[in-house]
Order: sequence, then structure tokens, then C-alpha cells
Amino acid sequence: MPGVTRLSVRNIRKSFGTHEVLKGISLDAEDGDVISLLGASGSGKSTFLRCINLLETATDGEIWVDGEQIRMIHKGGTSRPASQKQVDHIRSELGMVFQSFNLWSHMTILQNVIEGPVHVLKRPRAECIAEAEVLLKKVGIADKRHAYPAHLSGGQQQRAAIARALAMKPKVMLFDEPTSALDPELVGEVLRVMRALAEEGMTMLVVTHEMSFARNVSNRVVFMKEGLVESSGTPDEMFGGAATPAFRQFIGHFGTGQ
Amino acid sequence: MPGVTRLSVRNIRKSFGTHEVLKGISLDAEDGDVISLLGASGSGKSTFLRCINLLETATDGEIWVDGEQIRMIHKGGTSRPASQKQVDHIRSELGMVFQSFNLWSHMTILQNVIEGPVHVLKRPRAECIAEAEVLLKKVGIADKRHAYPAHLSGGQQQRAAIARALAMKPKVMLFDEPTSALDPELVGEVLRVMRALAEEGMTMLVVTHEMSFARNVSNRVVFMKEGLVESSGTPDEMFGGAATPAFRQFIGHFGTGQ
Amino acid sequence: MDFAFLFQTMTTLLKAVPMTLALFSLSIIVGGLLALLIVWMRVGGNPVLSAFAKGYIFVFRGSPLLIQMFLVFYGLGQFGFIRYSFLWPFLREPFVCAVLSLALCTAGYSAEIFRGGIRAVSPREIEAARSIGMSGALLVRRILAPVAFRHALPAYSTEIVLMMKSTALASLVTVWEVTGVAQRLISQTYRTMEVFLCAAIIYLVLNFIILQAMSLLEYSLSRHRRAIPPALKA
Amino acid sequence: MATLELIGFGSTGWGALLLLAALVTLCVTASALAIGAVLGAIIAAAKLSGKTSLVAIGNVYTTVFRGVPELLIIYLIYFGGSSAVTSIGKAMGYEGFLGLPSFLAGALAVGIISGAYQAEVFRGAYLAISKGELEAANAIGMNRGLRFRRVIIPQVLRFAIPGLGNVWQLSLKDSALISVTGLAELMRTSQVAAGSTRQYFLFFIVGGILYLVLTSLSDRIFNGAERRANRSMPTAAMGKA
Amino acid sequence: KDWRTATITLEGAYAPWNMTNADGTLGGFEPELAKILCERAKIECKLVASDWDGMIPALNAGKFDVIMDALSITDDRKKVIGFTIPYAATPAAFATAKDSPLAKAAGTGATIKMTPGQTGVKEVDALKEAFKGKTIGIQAATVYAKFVYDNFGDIAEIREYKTGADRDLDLQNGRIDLGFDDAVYFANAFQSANDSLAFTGPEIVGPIWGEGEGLGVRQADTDLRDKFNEAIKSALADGTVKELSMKWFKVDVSPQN
Ligand SMILES: Nc1ncnc2c1ncn2[C@@H]1O[C@H](COP(=O)(O)OP(=O)(O)OP(=O)(O)O)[C@@H](O)[C@H]1O
Ligand SMILES: Nc1ncnc2c1ncn2[C@@H]1O[C@H](COP(=O)(O)OP(=O)(O)OP(=O)(O)O)[C@@H](O)[C@H]1O
Ligand SMILES: [Mg+2]
Ligand SMILES: [Mg+2]
Repeated sequence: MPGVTRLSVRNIRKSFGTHEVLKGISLDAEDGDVISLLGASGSGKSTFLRCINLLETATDGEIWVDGEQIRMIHKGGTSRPASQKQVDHIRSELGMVFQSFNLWSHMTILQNVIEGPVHVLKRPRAECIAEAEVLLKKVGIADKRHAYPAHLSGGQQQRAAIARALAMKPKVMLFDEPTSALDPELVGEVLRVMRALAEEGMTMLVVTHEMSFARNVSNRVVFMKEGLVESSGTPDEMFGGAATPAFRQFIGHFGTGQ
Repeated sequence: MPGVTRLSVRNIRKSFGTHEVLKGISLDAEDGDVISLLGASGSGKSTFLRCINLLETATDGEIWVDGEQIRMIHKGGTSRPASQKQVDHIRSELGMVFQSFNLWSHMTILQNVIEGPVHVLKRPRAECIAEAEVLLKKVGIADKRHAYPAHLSGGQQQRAAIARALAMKPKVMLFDEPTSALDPELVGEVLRVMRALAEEGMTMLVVTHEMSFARNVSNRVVFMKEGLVESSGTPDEMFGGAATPAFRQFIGHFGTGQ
Repeated sequence: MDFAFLFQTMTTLLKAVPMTLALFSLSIIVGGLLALLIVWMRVGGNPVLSAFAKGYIFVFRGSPLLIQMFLVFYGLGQFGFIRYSFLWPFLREPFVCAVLSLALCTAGYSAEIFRGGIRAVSPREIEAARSIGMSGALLVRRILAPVAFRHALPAYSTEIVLMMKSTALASLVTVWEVTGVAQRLISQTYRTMEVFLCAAIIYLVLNFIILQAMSLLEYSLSRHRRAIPPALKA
Repeated sequence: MATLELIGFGSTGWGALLLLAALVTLCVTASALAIGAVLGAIIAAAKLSGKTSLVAIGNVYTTVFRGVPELLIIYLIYFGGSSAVTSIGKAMGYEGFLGLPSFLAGALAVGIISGAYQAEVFRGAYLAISKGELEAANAIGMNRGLRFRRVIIPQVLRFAIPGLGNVWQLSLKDSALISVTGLAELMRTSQVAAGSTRQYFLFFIVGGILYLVLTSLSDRIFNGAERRANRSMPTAAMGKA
Repeated sequence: KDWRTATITLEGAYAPWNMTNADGTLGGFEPELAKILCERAKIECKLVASDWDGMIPALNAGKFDVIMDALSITDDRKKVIGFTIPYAATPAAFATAKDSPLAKAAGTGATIKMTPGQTGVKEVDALKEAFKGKTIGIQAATVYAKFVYDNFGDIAEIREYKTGADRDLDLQNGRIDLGFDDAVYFANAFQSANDSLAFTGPEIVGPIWGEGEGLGVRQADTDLRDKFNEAIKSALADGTVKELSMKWFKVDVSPQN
């Protein structure tokens, strides 16, 4: 059902102390959207993602997930969610994949994947295991299901983290630089999985430095600069003639090393 | 003085247990040579570099640094250097830059850089500090000289590691994937420093996955496969029509993700 | 509360504090040096020395100090060859024996603590040092020891406090430090609680000072680990 | 040989009593460790709570019980505890003396001390948990209780094992001091045997050996537990020094 | 209280006064005497072993009712607990290594009687001459310690031990030259030291050591004390104490007054 708004962010602001990192960002993601978030280091990309699933509480603004608004209490300059229960529920609908994987080191890969469905969603264990095995096969690490995270390569860990997030059947997936901690050889594996997800119609928000992903996989590119959306558009618009000078300079920088 | 052989490796072999990782590799580097070592993961690139400066002892073969042969004792299948003193001396002539920086965490950047000159080469401290500051300026982190490694970004740490190696005034620099642990944004900084070194005529041996570096900066490309040199030549030869099928397949792989 | 009695007890006990401190500081120094020797045997490649060090650590960590001290003081003298050796003039002295057995015991513990510190040194940083031509004593002095010591410090502070409390056993061998004097007072007055309370306060103060000093040392040695100072923030 | 007979199991041998005493030492130490685990967990939680008053309480506890000689604490619990129980008895109408059994008093005293050490072990273990893994738990919508049960507890236990091994060793030797309560544990039985037979060296050496046996048994258990817990850790990839 | 039952404590490690057998039961002079005293006082007694260090506080805390552990009746102790009349009074003497030059000092084999604070005794002055510059070991906080400090403190080095047994070992090791203690205790200790130690100088008896060894009870329990007083009187009168004493000590320790 394309056209349904899965995620809607209105005018999000976030300050750390006196330092305003996000200065009012809005964004809508509809079903099947794959949005690339680009921007220089420190421009607030990670903070933005973390505000969406409330790992940070935004100082101001509204967040709607699948039509439900996250209720916030704003009082005297600080704000906090009104209901921890709602936060837990919203989070279970948003899959997050961290740059540094953050797999639970004391659980095997399979246990990592079924942890959320079994204990947060309280679904039957056997069913979850069956689904988890399908997911692990999909990301190509089914043979590692009984290994511990520490015994996997970076690329394998990252794919396990994706499987873990997918197992919650989230409405929207948030990726924070999913490949930047990987050896160049492993980047390919992870990008292949993400591309497959995009083709299946998963709504995704991806902070990335991989221009080829932004250009070829996503259907929208958002360029952030100093806590604001500097420009956004389809990949063709952004990488084509319509690029703003700031974005042009930004992607120019990527040309040098590679 | 171009034409002087700085480093000469003859028929190096290395086994771990029964697994032979290097199966006889030879290589010569003359003054000002910049050699890129390419190869798939596990092909033995790191092991080769580590054998050269004796962090691993090769099972067989000869190593000459600046005309001096490293004396080895081969006895009953194992081998070890004949003189620790010579090893220390040779190592002080070979600069090594590790993939994971390996800065000494209990010292500031400046202390890291002068550690070798002051304590290994036993040169006057004041002189070493003056030189270190020049080096740090050259790699662009002079303002961080009193910071500790933990407080620096990856790119800054990597550049500090290069400065540390350069402070020993080595005859040859060995780089082991100097950029693969870095965010794409930081890769550029480090490659710029290496390019500058190459232009000054430093002899370098660089294990890398950065094809643009191999192609544009180095004057020789060595492609390793399963512990042997599969092919080697100038960048033009290697990336041009003369590429072997194996190398062509290898570089094809890099195209996918980026 | 009988404050006159408490005051008198405190005065008597405070007179024994120099003896406690002497036992403590000497055994920490001797024990520390011994621990370095043991840990060198333990991690250096020689299998015989390593096995010896392992055995040493096992015995001295695994059995009560009371028994060790008893055997050192009363036991060594049972052997004629020790009694008639050049060592006897030293071993004859109760104070020497007390320090010796405290040091032997703490050496076992400290060696394990130091070994933990050494294991915490990143092998990569050691490789980096080798790669610029460091080896042997230079490597130990410049890279291994400073980092290992910093890592070992918290555990070592605990061990030092334990040592302070262990000096209490020295009265077994006729060295009358604070606890011994307290016990003697008790067997004269039978006011167990009051006397021990005074002793407890003395130990608490001594240990508090030691812990503060150690955490100050720890703080000054961990500049490289502290949160990024604002001036350096990107 | 007379010596062998003395430590043997015959009618004049102390073997049985000594083994029994070793068992008592083992039980006291194990109970103390269990008591200390509960106290340690509470104190560690207080110290980690960030609330100034709780942190202060935690700090006072760990400073006092690590800084005061163990013997004093044992006296305090043994006599102080008894008079407390007696006065409670009086209040409830029971005339006469109600003692804290020496086993309980000893285990409580050593447990309170080991609680101070365990608090530090647990605190260190908690701090060793990767922040990212805690965030990952939040990110899939785990509530506080679930996160505590599923992620924090298993990891704290894993990181705490080596430290707990040390605390066990300390408690084992602290238990030697509760001989003042008259409990026939290993230290007291060795001393009684020595005093009754006047074979001081023999029984102190045998006592020492039995302590070493207890140590090596517990070492084995803790090493096993550590290996089990470390299945999920990277295989010790220590480089050559 | 009618005292039909009572708990008696002793260390169980002070042979031959009291000790523990290998089967865990208590034996020695005091356990046997206790049995007789309890029978005569018509009290059902339970003997429990406990540590010497905690004995008096534990008595007052109520953990047991009677201490019977070679406890000398002294003024200091009288301040905190009550005592029965003595059931034993023992002489004290110096001991040294058999092959020591100090062996067989003047007065060896003789017995002298002293009162508290008495000075100018010629036998003691003779010893003072002989022991000049030597090291004397004593058990801390005993009446014997006070005697040695008072009479030899100015001419000899004095070393205090926590237990007599430790001191005996050092006497054998040669770390100290002399020991001073209860002669009955010493006699037994010599046996286990393979007779390498021996008495030297005279045995000293009399009120200087206080009234002797009695049972310790709580000060409030005068009725219990009285019952035991009667029992002790009768056991002394009919020679039961002497009999037991000869059995365990080879000498008679019943108080002579
Ligand atoms: N917890 C925090 N406290 C204070 N400042 C913070 C905190 N987290 C982030 N910041 C600051 O907010 C700014 C934005 O950080 P953020 O991590 O969102 O950047 P980013 O765009 O993700 O950069 P990168 O590409 O390097 O990951 C930075 O200047 C950073 O220093
Ligand atoms: N210490 C060791 N013990 C046993 N095997 C080893 C050791 N070090 C390396 N190897 C093996 O040697 C082979 C070559 O390793 P090496 O690290 O040299 O590869 P590489 O070419 O540097 O790969 P990468 O690009 O992944 O760094 C690998 O199969 C590896 O498993
Ligand atoms: Mg970020
Ligand atoms: Mg490598």
C-alpha cells in the first residue's frame, strides 16, 4: 500500500547544553521509501536518527510513527516522553542498525535475533526461531547461527544486526553508517542485503557515506548541513544538475581518495 | 640517489604450523619506490610486511635492508634472528604504520613521536622535539601535540602514527592497510599525507585496498595470491590491458560496493 | 561510654602505630620487589622458572598468613642448618621474621596483580614498540611497565589495604603492633568492644589515607583515559 | 609411624576431625559468599544509582568494611548480634539468652566483609558492559526490567567471575578468623589438635595443606565457570610479546 | 534461677588441664573434675569448647555459664566476672634448655614462698645476677608476666608471647634464653619437647600468684557460684582433686592453705 506515511518528523530540534545540534528538521517517509541521509561529520545525522527512536529526547518537535504520535512532556526547557510504555512500543516498531553492530555478546547469533520477538513481543519461541532462520538465510549467515558475535567477521556481525532488527518486523528501519566500520571487502556484502530489502519495499532511513548506495538504491537523498536540511531530492536531481553548491562540494570531497 | 636498493627480499617463506602462508616471495625496492601490495584477504600481505621487520620470523629466505643482511639461525625447522641487537637496529631503519594505529595510549602525541628518537636512537631531546613539531605540522596535527591518542579521531591517530614512524628517519616505510579502519571522510587526509611522502622520494611498501592510490600514487603494483606474487608491474601495465585474469577479477570485485 | 578509658586506650594504641607502619612499609617494599621477581619468572619463557613461580603463587595465596608466619618464625629455627647459618642473626629477630613472612605472602598476591596488568597492555602497542627497534629492558621500562602499573593500580590498592590489616598478625611472633597491643589490653581489662573500637578507628584512618593517596596517584596516571578536555574537543 | 597415626583415621588419628573441619570451612565460606553476593549487589546498585545519598552510603559501607580489620567485625557481629537477638527475645517475652549460632555469626560477619569486596566486583563488571549493547536493548523496545534481566545480569555475572574468584579466596582466609567464635572450622581444629598433642608443626602444615586443597578445588570451579562464560568471547588472541 | 543445667566452657587445647581427643571429645584434668563437681552440685552440665580470646566476653554475653580453663583468680578479672574458691594452685618456675649454661641455676629443686609485692628475696636476687643480659620469654598478660617485669625488667630483655606454646618453641630454637610460667604446665611441655628443656632455679609458690585457679561465673550468678563452692570444698576435702591431679600432673596442685 504505497502512499501510507510510515514516519513523519516535524521540526525536530536538539541541543546538548548550549550547543544546538539539530535546528528544526522535518522529514516524511512513506511506505517503501529508501532515504539516504548524507552530510559532513558533525552535521547531526546520528543525533537525528537517535532522536527518532528516542535514544535521545528531542528538545522540541513532533514524531509520528505509523500514524501514532509520540507524546512528549515539555517542561522548563527540558522534555521527556510522557509514557515509557509508548516509547518501548514505538521502538519495537522502529528497527535500528548501529554502526558498531552492538550485538549482545553473551548470546549466539540466533539468540540475538529471537531475543526481541520472544521477550519484547512475547511471541511463541518455536515460531520465532523458524522466522529467524529464514532471516539469517536471507542475510547469508545461516551457518553461523550458533556462533557468538565475537567469533564473526565485521560484515557477518553487521548482517546479524540487520537480521536482529528485521526480526521485530519493524515498520521503518534506521541505519546509522551501516558499512563505515567494515573493511572495504565486507562493505559489499552488507550493501547487497540492504539493496534486497529496498527491493522488497521496506521503508528505510540510511545514514551513509556510500555514494553508490545513495545514488543507485535510495529513492530520496537528504543532505544535512549544520543541523539543517540543506537540500533534498531524488538521486537524479541531487547528483545531476540540480545540486546545490554545498552538496557539490561535499560529494567532490569523496572523489579525492577513491 | 635513485637506483640504490633500500630493501631486498629473497624467496621468503613462512608457515604457521603446517599452513604455508608465504610460499617464496621476492621483492626489491629502490630509493623512492612506492610499491602497492594488493591481494585478497588471507593472501599473506600482512604476514609479508611483518616478516620484513621481523615481527614474524620467516621460515626461510633472505632479507637485506640498505645493503645489510639480517642474520638468521635456522635450526631444526625453526628459525630465529641471530642477534637481537641487529634486529633492533634494522627495525629502527624500517618505519611501520599499522592498520590500527597502535599509538601508545599513555603518552601524548608528541611523546609518541619523540619516544623512538630519544630512547632508541638516543638523540638529544630538544632536537627531537623540534623535529617532531615539524613532522606533526607536515601531517597536519600540530595543534594536537599535547592530546592523548584516545582524544583524537581515527584519521588524526593514523597521521600521528605516520609521524611517529617518520621521526625515526627510516630508510623504508611499511604501511599495512593504513586507511581501512578509517571513515571514508578520513581516508582522504591520510592518503594526502602519503602522496606527499611519495613526492619527497620516500621508499614505501603499502598494503592497500585503495585502488586510486595504487593506480595514481605508486610506481609499482604487486598482486599477491595465496602466498605468491601472482603478477606485478607498473600501474599502467596492471590496470591497463596487461592485467592477468586473476587480477582483473580481483579489481572487478572492488567495483561493486563503491 | 567511659571516655576516660577510651582516651587512655587510644593513647596506648597510638604508641604502637609506628610499629604497625614500619611493618607495613617494609613488607610492601620487600614484597613488591619480590613480586617483580616472581612475575618475571612467571611470564618469562623459562618453563622451570614459570612452574616455580606458579607454585609459589599457589602456596602463598592459598594458605592463611597465620600459618605461614608461624612456620617462618617458629619453624625455620627447628632446622639446625638454619640456626647455625649466617642467616640466623637476622632470622632470630622477630621483626625481621614478621616482615619476611608478610612480604612473602604479599609477593604472591602482587605477582598475580602485576601479571594481570601486563596482560592488559595491548599487544599492538608492544608490536609498535618493537617495530621502531625497542626490545628488552627499554621496552619494559618505556611501554610495558608504565601501562601495566596503571592497569594494576586499583587491584594493588586493595592489596595494600589488606596488607595493612595483615600486620595485625605480627603479635603472633612477639612484635607488638596495634592489634597485638589491643589484645593485650583486652586480656588486662576484658573490655573487648571499647578497645577494638579504638583499634578499628586507627586502622580505618590509616587505610583511608592510603586509599586517598592511591586514588590520587591513579588520577594523575590516567590523564590519557579521562574524558576529552573541552579544549581538545573537535 | 606415630606422626602418620596422628593425622590418620584411627582412634588416635585427627584425620576425620580435620576433614570435617575443612568441610565446615567450606560451608561457612560458601554461605558467606552467598550473603555477600546479596549485600554486594545492593551496595553496587547504590553506588551506581547516581543519587548522592545512596552513593555516599555505598562508599561508607565499602570503606568501613574493607578498612577495618576482619577480626573486629567478627567480634562485633558475634557479640553485638547476640545481644541484639537477646533483647529482641526479651521484648517478645522470652527470658534468658538467645545466641547467634557461631556458624551463622561467622558466616554473617565474613559475608558482610565479602559484600564490600563483591560490591566493587559487581560495579566494575557493570561498567564493563558495552554501552552500545545497552542501547541496542533500548532500541528494540525492551523495558528496564527486561533489559536488566536479559542483558545486564548475564553480562555482569560473566565479567564478575574472575573477581569473585578472588573474593572467594579472601573469604576463605577470613573464615580462619572466626575461630574466635569457637566454631570448629579448619583453623581452630588445627590449633586445638596442635595444642592437645603439642605437635604444632605437624598440624599447622596439615592445616595449611588442607587450605591449599580447598583453594585448588575452588580455583578449578572458578576457572571452569570462566571458561564457560567466555565461550562467547574472542579466543584469546594474544600476540607474542 | 534453680540451675538444674549449666554450660561450662574450656579451650580444649591446653594440655593437660584440658584438651581434645582425636575423636573430638574433651579430656584432661578439668573435664574430669567438672564431671565430679557437677554431680555433687546436682547440676546437669554441658561442656563446650571455645576460643580463649573470646571466653570472658562470651560468658558475660550469656553464651555459657561457667569458665573452667585454668583461669587464675586475679583482681583485674574480679572486676568483670565472679569466681568460685580455687580448685588448684600451682607453683611457677623458670625453664631453659637442658644444655644451656643457665641450667641448674642457684636454688634448682628448692621451693620458695612469696607474697605479692615482696622484694629482697635472696633466691630471686641470686637469679637476677645469673640472668643479667639474657632474654626471658613470658606469656602476655599473666601474673607471671607481672612478676618477671617487676623483678627482672631492669636486667634482662623481656619478650611477650601470645601463648606459652609459642614461647616454648622459641626456647627450643634458642631465640630466647629463659621462660617463666606455671610449673605444672612446663612439666608437661618438657615431655613433648623430648626433654630438651628443664627447670632452673627454685619453684615459687604462694599468694604471689593470687588465690589459684577457680571457676569463672557471671557476677550476678551468686547462687551458681555458691553451689560450685560447696562442690569444690567437698572435692578438696575428700582428696578427689588430689587424686585427679596426680593422675594428670604427677604432682598435687590442690591449693594449700
Ligand atoms: N551526547 C552528546 N553530548 C554533547 N554533544 C554531542 C553528543 N552527541 C553528539 N554531540 C555533538 O553533536 C554534533 C552532531 O553529532 P552527530 O553524532 O549527530 O554527527 P554525525 O553527523 O553523525 O557525524 P558523523 O558522520 O561523524 O557520525 C557533534 O558536534 C557532536 O559533538
Ligand atoms: N599468527 C598466526 N597464526 C596462524 N595463522 C596465521 C597467523 N597470522 C596469520 N595467519 C594466517 O595466515 C594467512 C594470511 O594472513 P595475513 O594476515 O597475512 O593476510 P592478509 O593478506 O593480510 O589479509 P587481510 O587483507 O585480511 O589483512 C591467513 O590465512 C591467516 O589465517
Ligand atoms: Mg554519526
Ligand atoms: Mg592484513
